[in-house]
Amino acid sequence: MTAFVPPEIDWAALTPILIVLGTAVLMVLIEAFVPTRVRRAVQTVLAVVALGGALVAVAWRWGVVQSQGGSELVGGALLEDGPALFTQGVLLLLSFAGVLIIADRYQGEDAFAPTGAAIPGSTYEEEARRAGLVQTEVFPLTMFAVGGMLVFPAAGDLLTMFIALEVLSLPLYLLSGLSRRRRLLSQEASLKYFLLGAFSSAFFLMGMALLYGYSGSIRLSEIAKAVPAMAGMDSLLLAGVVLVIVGLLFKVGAVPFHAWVPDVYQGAPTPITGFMAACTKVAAFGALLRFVYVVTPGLTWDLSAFLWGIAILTMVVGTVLAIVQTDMKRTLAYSSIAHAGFVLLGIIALDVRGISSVLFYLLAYGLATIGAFGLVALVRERDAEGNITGEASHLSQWAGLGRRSPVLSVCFALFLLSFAGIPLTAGFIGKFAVFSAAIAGGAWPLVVIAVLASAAAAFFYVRIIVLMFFTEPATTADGRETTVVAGEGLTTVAVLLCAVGTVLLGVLPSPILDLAASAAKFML
Amino acid sequence: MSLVNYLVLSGILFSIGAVTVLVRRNAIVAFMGVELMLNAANLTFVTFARMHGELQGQVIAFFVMVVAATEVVIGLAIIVSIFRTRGSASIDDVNLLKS
Amino acid sequence: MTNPYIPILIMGGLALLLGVGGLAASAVIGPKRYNKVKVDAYECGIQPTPHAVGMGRFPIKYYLVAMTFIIFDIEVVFLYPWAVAFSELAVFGLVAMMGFLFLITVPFVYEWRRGGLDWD
Amino acid sequence: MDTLNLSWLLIAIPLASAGVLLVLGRRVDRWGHWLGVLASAASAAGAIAMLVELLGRGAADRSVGVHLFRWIPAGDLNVDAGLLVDPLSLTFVLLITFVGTLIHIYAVAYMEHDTDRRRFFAYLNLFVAAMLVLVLADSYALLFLGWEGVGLASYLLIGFWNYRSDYAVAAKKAFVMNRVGDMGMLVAMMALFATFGSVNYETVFAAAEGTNQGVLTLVGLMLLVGACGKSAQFPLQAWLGDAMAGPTPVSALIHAATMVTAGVYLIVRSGPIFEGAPTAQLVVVIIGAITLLFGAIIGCAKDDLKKALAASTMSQIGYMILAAGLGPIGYAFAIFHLVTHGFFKAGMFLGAGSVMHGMGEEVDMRRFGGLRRYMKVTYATFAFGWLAILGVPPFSGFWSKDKIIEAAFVGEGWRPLVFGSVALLGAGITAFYMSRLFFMTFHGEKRWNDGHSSTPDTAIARTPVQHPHESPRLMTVPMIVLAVGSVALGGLLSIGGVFTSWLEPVTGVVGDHEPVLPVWLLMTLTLAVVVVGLVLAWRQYAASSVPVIALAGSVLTRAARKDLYQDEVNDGLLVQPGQYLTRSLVYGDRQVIDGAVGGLGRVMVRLGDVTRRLQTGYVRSYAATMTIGLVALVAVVLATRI
Repeated sequence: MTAFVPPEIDWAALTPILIVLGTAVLMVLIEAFVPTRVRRAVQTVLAVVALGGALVAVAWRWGVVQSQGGSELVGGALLEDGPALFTQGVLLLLSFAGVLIIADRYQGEDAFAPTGAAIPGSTYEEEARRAGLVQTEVFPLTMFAVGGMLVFPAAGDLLTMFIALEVLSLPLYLLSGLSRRRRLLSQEASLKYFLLGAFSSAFFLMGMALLYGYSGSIRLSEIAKAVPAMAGMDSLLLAGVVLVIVGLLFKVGAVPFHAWVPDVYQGAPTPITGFMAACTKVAAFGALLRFVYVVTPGLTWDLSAFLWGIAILTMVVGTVLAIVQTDMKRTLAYSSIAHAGFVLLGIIALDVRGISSVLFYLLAYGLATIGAFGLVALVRERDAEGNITGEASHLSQWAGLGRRSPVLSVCFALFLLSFAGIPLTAGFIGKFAVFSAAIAGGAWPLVVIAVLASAAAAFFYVRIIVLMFFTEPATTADGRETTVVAGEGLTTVAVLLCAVGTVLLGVLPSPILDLAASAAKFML
Repeated sequence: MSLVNYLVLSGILFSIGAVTVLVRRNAIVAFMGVELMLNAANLTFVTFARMHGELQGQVIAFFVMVVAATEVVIGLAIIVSIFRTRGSASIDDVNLLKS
Repeated sequence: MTNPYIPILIMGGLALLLGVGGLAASAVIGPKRYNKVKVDAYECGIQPTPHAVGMGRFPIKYYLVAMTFIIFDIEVVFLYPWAVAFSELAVFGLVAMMGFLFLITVPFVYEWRRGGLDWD
Repeated sequence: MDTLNLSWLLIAIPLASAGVLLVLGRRVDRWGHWLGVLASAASAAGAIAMLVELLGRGAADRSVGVHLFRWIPAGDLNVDAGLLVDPLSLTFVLLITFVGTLIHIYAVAYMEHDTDRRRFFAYLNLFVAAMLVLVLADSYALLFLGWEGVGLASYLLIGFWNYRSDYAVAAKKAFVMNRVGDMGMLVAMMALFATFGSVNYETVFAAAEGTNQGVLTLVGLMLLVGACGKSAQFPLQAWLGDAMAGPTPVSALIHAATMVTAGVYLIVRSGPIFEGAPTAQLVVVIIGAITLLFGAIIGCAKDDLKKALAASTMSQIGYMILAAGLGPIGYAFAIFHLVTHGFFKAGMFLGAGSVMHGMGEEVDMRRFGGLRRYMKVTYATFAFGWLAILGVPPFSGFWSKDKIIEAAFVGEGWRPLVFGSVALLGAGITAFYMSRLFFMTFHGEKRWNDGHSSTPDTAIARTPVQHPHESPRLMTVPMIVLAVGSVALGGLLSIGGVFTSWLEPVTGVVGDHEPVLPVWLLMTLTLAVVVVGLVLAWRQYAASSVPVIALAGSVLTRAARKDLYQDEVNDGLLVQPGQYLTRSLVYGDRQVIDGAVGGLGRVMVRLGDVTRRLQTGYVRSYAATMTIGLVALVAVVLATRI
């Protein structure tokens, strides 16, 4: 036995993660000790400050890494390099907007059930609602999820990656089940997400075990070193790699591991859906990017058919199914699957440009996603008595919205155009960058399919725009109609942030593209 | 005894777990299937640790156990709340969400 | 020296015989007169809580206690190897374990403040 | 050089003005419209300065790229935002800014009573800026930006009075049809990018020669789809007539003089691509020929003054597309006709606006008649435009249209005979319907209620009393200027082939081609069919009385009145079968998608419906999908090892 040597811990480099996770722990204590009345205000302020602070810390570390190069932290469990910091920055920015939307309330009601444990429709629940109980646990849960997401793309070994995966997933399973309205759907989403998530993390773990068996290490760089050896155990290696990738593909919602996406996105509280759709995807793609670029370059030939098939399936199935949806959240869910397919193009490219294009695409996609779901949360039903009830998520309820709430509709149209990849929006630049990276990587047949898919996808985005601006509002028999609520202004701030970002990245993408390009180097 | 036998065993356990998820209707049983899969992975880790003559695999097994336990906590919370709502823990009853 | 596993095998055989034998004997010779109390769930001598379905209320307390137990059970997974290698790990190990224990305590405090530990 | 480097100002000025007008809102209602006029005029002045600069150079130096900034850097594949100033783009810039400024001035008076006049000018300025981006772009990417921009401005302006639902429907139709065109543009761009690694004109055209003909044909056809959408060419023509719902200055600027001609610009600009793809070129000519007849036939039956003019626009653009499809021999004439058409058609639209202004927004020509005595200036300017579009020498149209007809007769085999005859026939029909329009409006007896109930015709007496009057100076002056252009521009630019040689750096030098029939004969034939059309119209609509209520008419008349059933065909071929298919499987959400062109979408819907059955809602089936997927993947990957 060798003597134990304590690992060097570079606390400075850990600041962003420590700020977020520390705040999360602090928030649990606040839940325990701070009186109910002020809890929500305290938690909101704390969340916003912590995420902002972490963002500043990431910017600071970015400067350090640019001048001194990346480094291993905590004995190699975490890595600090360009892609990790860029992804973390994107994550913090997006979760900043996400938290604002999560915190927003309308007429004193936020999007979450006052008592998650109460039976839906029971008198107990009704009493809790009248008493004005608030589920402020949402904030620490979100912060824990963000903490997991920050670690995920920076993980230097598979164990850290696995733990981060669980730390980000477990709070999300719970958050999905906390919707204030349509409790049954929400609980169902939670159960589905949980069971399938646990199922896929078992795959991930098994893959990790096989890779450990193959290389004798769970460190990504060690595994990469062992790849060329192939000492008669190549099936161990290949099966392990496939299993790990499948576990990650589940999180990004790639076909055929996508089935949970529409159900969970529809059932979860809309602010959480936005947060989850944007941030989980960013984090998981960050990790996937690292795994594929660090471990598998020696396996390109073996994996290309596999990844190509997944990418094609994902783009086609996502696009085709999005077209037939009649629910806004489901439509956006399928569109997010299709986008996962587009991002996969950049990953398949296996090229420096692939990394930077994926990073940029994730930012563009995340901004539009958070913004779009934030707006979906504001469009509500109003019954005959004038009470505001749940979200008006059926597509037909969005008809004619352009005339009644032009600003909201224009913002929503902007996000849709960004999804569709129309020039002058961030989405266009993102698609452009990813496609050209894929072409440079020799994957031009994929690009042809991607172009066709995005052409077909534009159909349903445009359909929604047509619906909002050029269709007469439908009237229902029972006097229900669609209305837009204002909230407390937090959503407005978040959506404006996203909208400005989307336009800015579309018009002047160069600074961010340069930034992403300078990030595009993985530490081995 | 060859270490390969342990690997075969863990493979069998893993498959049993996966099949349990696929065929059992009760959410708790399905979840037990997942736990079985995690433990199969644990067995693999420990076997490989033995094979490579080091301890890392065993340490990983500890971590996995902790993760499995937290999964149990969260999973049971979700399953219990659904059970209380519907009076059933069958995962075939939860299909309101579909296309 | 014969195979050391043979005594264990014999031991196991005996255990099996006793267990199966007892069950078989009671099934064969025992009287079978059931009443409501006999077929009721056994809950450590206290009044069994009504069944969830139909009654509307579910004894969530058992669930909470079980969860708390699992958390502390898991704590030991790390405490035990740490204790074994305590001297070797020295200060680093101590600080790390204290941090871990602190983090475990935080949700415990939360549960306590929120009334998760009150039985009634 | 300095002048050209500032060419971005041409775009920036109207854009800034639009921004100011939109941001400052009601506060600038008092003078906002003048700011709009000023911005447009400033661009026009800049364009003239650039013209002077270019004329001072040798023909070879007249194509100048102006690099602005690096738009999309992606490794070594870059897209730069740059402008290309050459004779072709400058011609467009001059047309857009000059005609645009005149129409701005006209609109000051025309929109005087509209409370949203400021917003209207903001949109007009936005349009001018976007159109300038379109023509000045040096790459397809930037062109596409302008392409979308003019589309946006166009919807905003068509739907300007969007409180009326049929106007909103018109905007929607234009929107959907243009999306089909945009898809064509996007596919073309992606194909170009995939082939050449660039969408810059210079790079693409340099590499186009010697590229696989299949690729070029695909690109050409897709560009044509884009051009059809924007320029209302067959089969995407249906939106133009409805777009007349917008304010008349919009119809004059966007739907007559500039935006709808973007398709012609695109094809001429992409000349090197089309020259490498004869099949695509042939399709272009066929589309042009079909549209020119299509529009002309519709024009004969429309009683709505603006819709008749719209049909005529469609038909005239058909001429330009046809010429552009003929290759280098046609390019210059296509552009030439585009310029002269821009003048006389804009002039006539303004005239139509003036008539509507004086007649209480009436558009039915059967309720006009004898207006020449009441609106003398409008009558005179409209008459010049009419003579120009007929192609009567020496008016502008004669110089440009006659050349296109000649060019259509050049070639071998069946083509010159077919296309030439179509062009010739089109000229005759044009003469008929334009004369019909002219006589019905300005000649014959008056068919409107002048307030003296002596008129025995009760149908007329029931209509509102009209007091036709000449329009204010602000409206007539632009009309007069455009009329002067209609008279003289064609002739001036033809002296010694000034215009064709000006365009030569872009279109290439073309040797003499002899038409299959002698030129003198063609000219005589053209004049003859024009005279026949004119005389027919005179007999029917000026010399005899025109019924106030339209007669049932022949089969052809009825078909033409219904736009040759274009909506019904679209509906029957594309929308209905798709809806039937879907409705028989799922419930049809016609509420959601009743766009006129839902065909592609419907196919996708059908496909999606099959696949979505997999989304059962059962956790176990999801898990099964995952497991099967996983097993298949592991099998595939391991199989590659064997």
